[in-house]
Amino acid sequence: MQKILNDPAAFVDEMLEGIIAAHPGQLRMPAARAIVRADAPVRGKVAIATGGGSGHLPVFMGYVGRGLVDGAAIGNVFASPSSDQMLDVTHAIDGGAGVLYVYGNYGGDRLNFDLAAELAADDGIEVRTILGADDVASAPPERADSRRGIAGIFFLYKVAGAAAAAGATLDAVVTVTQRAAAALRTMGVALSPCTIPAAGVPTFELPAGQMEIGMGIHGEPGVRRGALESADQIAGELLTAILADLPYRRGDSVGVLVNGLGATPKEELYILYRAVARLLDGEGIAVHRVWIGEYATSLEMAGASVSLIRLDDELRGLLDAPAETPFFSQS
Amino acid sequence: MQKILNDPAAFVDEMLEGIIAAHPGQLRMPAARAIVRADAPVRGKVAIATGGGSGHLPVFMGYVGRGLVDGAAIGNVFASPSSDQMLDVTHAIDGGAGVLYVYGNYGGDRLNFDLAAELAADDGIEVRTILGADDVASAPPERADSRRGIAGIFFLYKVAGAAAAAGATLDAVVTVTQRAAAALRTMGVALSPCTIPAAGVPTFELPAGQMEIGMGIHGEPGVRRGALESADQIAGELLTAILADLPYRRGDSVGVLVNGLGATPKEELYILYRAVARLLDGEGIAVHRVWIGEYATSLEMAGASVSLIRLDDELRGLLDAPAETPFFSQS
Amino acid sequence: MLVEAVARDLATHRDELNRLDGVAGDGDLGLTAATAAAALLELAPSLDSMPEEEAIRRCGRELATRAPSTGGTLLAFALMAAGKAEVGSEARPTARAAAYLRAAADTIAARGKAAPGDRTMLDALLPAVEALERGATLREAADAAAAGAAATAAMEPTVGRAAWLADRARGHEDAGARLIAMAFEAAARETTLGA
Amino acid sequence: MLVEAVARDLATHRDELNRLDGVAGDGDLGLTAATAAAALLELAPSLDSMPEEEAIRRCGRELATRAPSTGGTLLAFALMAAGKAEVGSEARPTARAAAYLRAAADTIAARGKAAPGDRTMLDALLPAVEALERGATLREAADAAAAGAAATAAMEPTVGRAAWLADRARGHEDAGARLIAMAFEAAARETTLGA
Ligand SMILES: Nc1ncnc2c1ncn2[C@@H]1O[C@H](COP(=O)(O)OP(=O)(O)O)[C@@H](O)[C@H]1O
Ligand SMILES: Nc1ncnc2c1ncn2[C@@H]1O[C@H](COP(=O)(O)OP(=O)(O)O)[C@@H](O)[C@H]1O
Ligand SMILES: [Mg+2]
Ligand SMILES: [Mg+2]
Ligand SMILES: [Mg+2]
Ligand SMILES: [Mg+2]
Repeated sequence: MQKILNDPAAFVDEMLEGIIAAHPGQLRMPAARAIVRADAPVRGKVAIATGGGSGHLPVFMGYVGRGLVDGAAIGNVFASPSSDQMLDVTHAIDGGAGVLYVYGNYGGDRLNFDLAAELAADDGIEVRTILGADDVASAPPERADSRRGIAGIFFLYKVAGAAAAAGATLDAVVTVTQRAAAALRTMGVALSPCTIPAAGVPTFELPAGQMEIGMGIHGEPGVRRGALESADQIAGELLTAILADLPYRRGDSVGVLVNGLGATPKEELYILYRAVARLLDGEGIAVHRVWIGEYATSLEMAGASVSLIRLDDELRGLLDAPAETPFFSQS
Repeated sequence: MQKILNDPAAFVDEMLEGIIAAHPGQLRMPAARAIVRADAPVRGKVAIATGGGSGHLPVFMGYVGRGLVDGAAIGNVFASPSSDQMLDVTHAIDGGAGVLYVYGNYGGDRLNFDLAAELAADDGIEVRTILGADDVASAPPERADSRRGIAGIFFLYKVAGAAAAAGATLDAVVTVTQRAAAALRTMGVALSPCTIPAAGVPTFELPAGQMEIGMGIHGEPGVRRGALESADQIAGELLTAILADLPYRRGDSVGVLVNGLGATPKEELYILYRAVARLLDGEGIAVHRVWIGEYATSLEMAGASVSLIRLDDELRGLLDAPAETPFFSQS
Repeated sequence: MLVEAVARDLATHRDELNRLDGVAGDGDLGLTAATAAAALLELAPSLDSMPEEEAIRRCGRELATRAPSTGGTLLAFALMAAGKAEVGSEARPTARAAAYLRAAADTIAARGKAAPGDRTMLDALLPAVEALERGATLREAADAAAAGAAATAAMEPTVGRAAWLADRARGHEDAGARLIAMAFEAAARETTLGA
Repeated sequence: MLVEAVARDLATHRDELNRLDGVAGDGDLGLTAATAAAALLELAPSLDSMPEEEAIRRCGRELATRAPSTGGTLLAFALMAAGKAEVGSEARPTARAAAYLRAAADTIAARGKAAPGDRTMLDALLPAVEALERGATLREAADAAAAGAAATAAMEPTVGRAAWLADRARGHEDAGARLIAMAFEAAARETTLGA
């Protein structure tokens, strides 16, 4: 296990200590494993909470900041945080205008966020929930609500965060973020496994020369395993599945996210984007803006995902709005 | 070779096509493998040029933008660009106030940039040069001018770019950037090799369970190879060498860069930073600001480096100035 | 003490549970089990002084805080419900266990929206509960749980992470079911030894 | 034709040169050699019609543009200088070669700030030049280059990337020196065969 760490059991807490030490002006930890904006709660603003297992930076606490989310509950590597932590975050960020939970569609997170929402309601805080469920590889359209949430959640944070920052009501934030979620699709490819520090061995095997199309960001099974293909072929396979699913059509305007899973160099992400751009151009789909880099990782897994979100004027404005966190900045 | 690419021989050109396709409003390519700000030349502003081999994104063209550098000449993976390319960049960015070359201290780059500077002078453009030579592991202090340039060059770009953006003269930009270079030290550790796409096999072997302290960002030999140690021990070894070299002293104010080499997750970088912060605190050295992430990579190499720059009021102001490129944004 | 025996045993199966969970899930159930075990071992001394029901609920709350993965949270809900089950105070130990575990199984089914045959913990837990309800010994219940876990190797997963690529799971037991079988086995062994 | 023969041969040693360069440098000299070879092969047909000196300079300019690594750039400078060397037009081929290559070696030494014994290309090139200056055949010069390259395995590197961790290099020939030896070997073989 070629990792820079001390005690694997302290991985999450030491990482959080490092983050708080590095960015004291921007982030604080009001309770164990609960990370919020230093200036939270922002009075009168709808607050956005997220959270989930560790190992995906900048997901989750990397999106805590201006124009994005207000707080995140942080679990062990690939494991849900507890409902207590989520409740701690909820109380720390509640500015009196309601709280929106935006997180990925995984069993443990749902059980715990749902319980936290009930407990928060008991405390008089109105909580609404929107799930990231963008991975087209994880279930067919007829079971779309069981899909995994992967890198596309970045767009949900961006839309919800910009709407909330602009002063929208909880209902309005929910409505526009739901529209974003409905217009969003992602699919990825893995080229190597990753190792949970406390486990010490890779979660699964993926022999050299092979790839797995559609693998989840915790190593969950994809749709097919086969010989590693060219960037152009990979882009073709991912986009074919994504485009057909919504479907995206000639004349659509989209935002594109090419996300690296951890070990894949940015050089390769741009080679992949080159192929994506050509294919979209061929389909008559206009690219409004692109984000390329590591937006949702899986420790040191090699691989990438492509996300598309279909845009209207309101969504374009929200995606273009400024945002600033210690991990992401856009002006 | 678990890489997302097409023809390895087209790696660099396809990556550049992807970058230009992704960021047409911010970057353009006026000649082959010459990347400049879309709005270059900026009339009356001192222009900053850089360049070197590919495989280090965001080094080099990731720093082309507002408040940083104006253009970059891009070579094959780990190989210098040609003097022609450097001259093309120089002509494309020259705004009439002179050009500063800032690049890493490597033989091929020096030979070619020096020739380009001579040719530019023939064309009436005043060119000055500052080398990044921050790697304390690469030579003892008495041969400091033969040291390799590694991740610390980010600070040189930031300082030179901010000074130039603020309207400083070529002499003034050179003076302050030289002061930054003199106050800057870096040292790194590698936990895995990387593979040049066209070579197809790793440049060197580094067995699991081993690390190499002081390795260069192209796999050049470090100062010692041994059993992989804890994050705290690694931080101790890197900082001991860095602090003693300048030396940094109690009461100093520093900027800190914890840089990932490619495959090392951000989680680990923050665990490393936690140790760095404690050690600096123990030494009575104040951290003004930190940058943590991938600032100078070595393809998919695992590992990290730590850079310190000693600051005065002017340098603090320049490091804090806003900057924006498709790869780096700070407001 | 039963909690300690089960916790100590589960911790030894960390890597096996990780491996099974890695076949179709995210390879961390062993870590969750080890974390839960450590939490319960810390808690155990304080349980002695509590009434049985309260001790069970307390274990559930501990899992909810310390091991909040899917499996851990479902077990937490299950124990919290078990500790509220209607149990005749006169009842024999296995009858009490049957009542607690019926409540636990119903809660997992409800919260997890899972049915028998869905390739989950339930497929090991339900056979054991039914055996206890029929008056079986803990030893026999443990065997029923093991058989139930073994049967999951042939089941199509339809819930949880494993549902996403059904094929890869086939031939391997569900990790959560295995964990339940291990817990029963450890409990049966402890009860026999202690008897 | 000599350029083509040498270029074709060098391309076959890509992996060996990468490996040698990887011992203490960045493992890309084979790639540089292969790129340079491809560039020279493209260029070769146009060289036939040029005077010898001009063809040599043209090869140098091609390397400067297409293979601008440390090794490639030094060779580019070397060839550009060689093509300007004072060579009696009456001189025999090996005497002309001696004059060209002396200019080349001097340029590498000057531009690279390298001296004999520094573990560089120079340590293969100089022995060959000296042999030619003593009237040796190209075959003998190639043997001198090979011996010079072999000797680099015992040298302390002091310039270039290899200087950074001297120990790792010991026992391995310098990659650039090996490349020079290979080029002489290919040239000698071609000249013999062609003779
Ligand atoms: N909806 C569900 N209902 C019942 N049991 C479930 C459900 N989802 C998962 N499980 C059980 O939980 C086990 C996985 O637990 P765990 O590794 O903690 O989950 P995760 O890592 O997905 O949070 C599975 O093997 C299965 O037995
Ligand atoms: N300063 C120098 N003077 C002469 N030869 C040098 C010098 N530096 C490097 N070399 C030669 O160049 C070879 C490496 O070439 P190359 O791989 O192209 O360099 P790099 O990858 O560092 O740009 C070395 O093996 C050595 O023979
Ligand atoms: Mg998990
Ligand atoms: Mg090189
Ligand atoms: Mg799991
Ligand atoms: Mg080299």
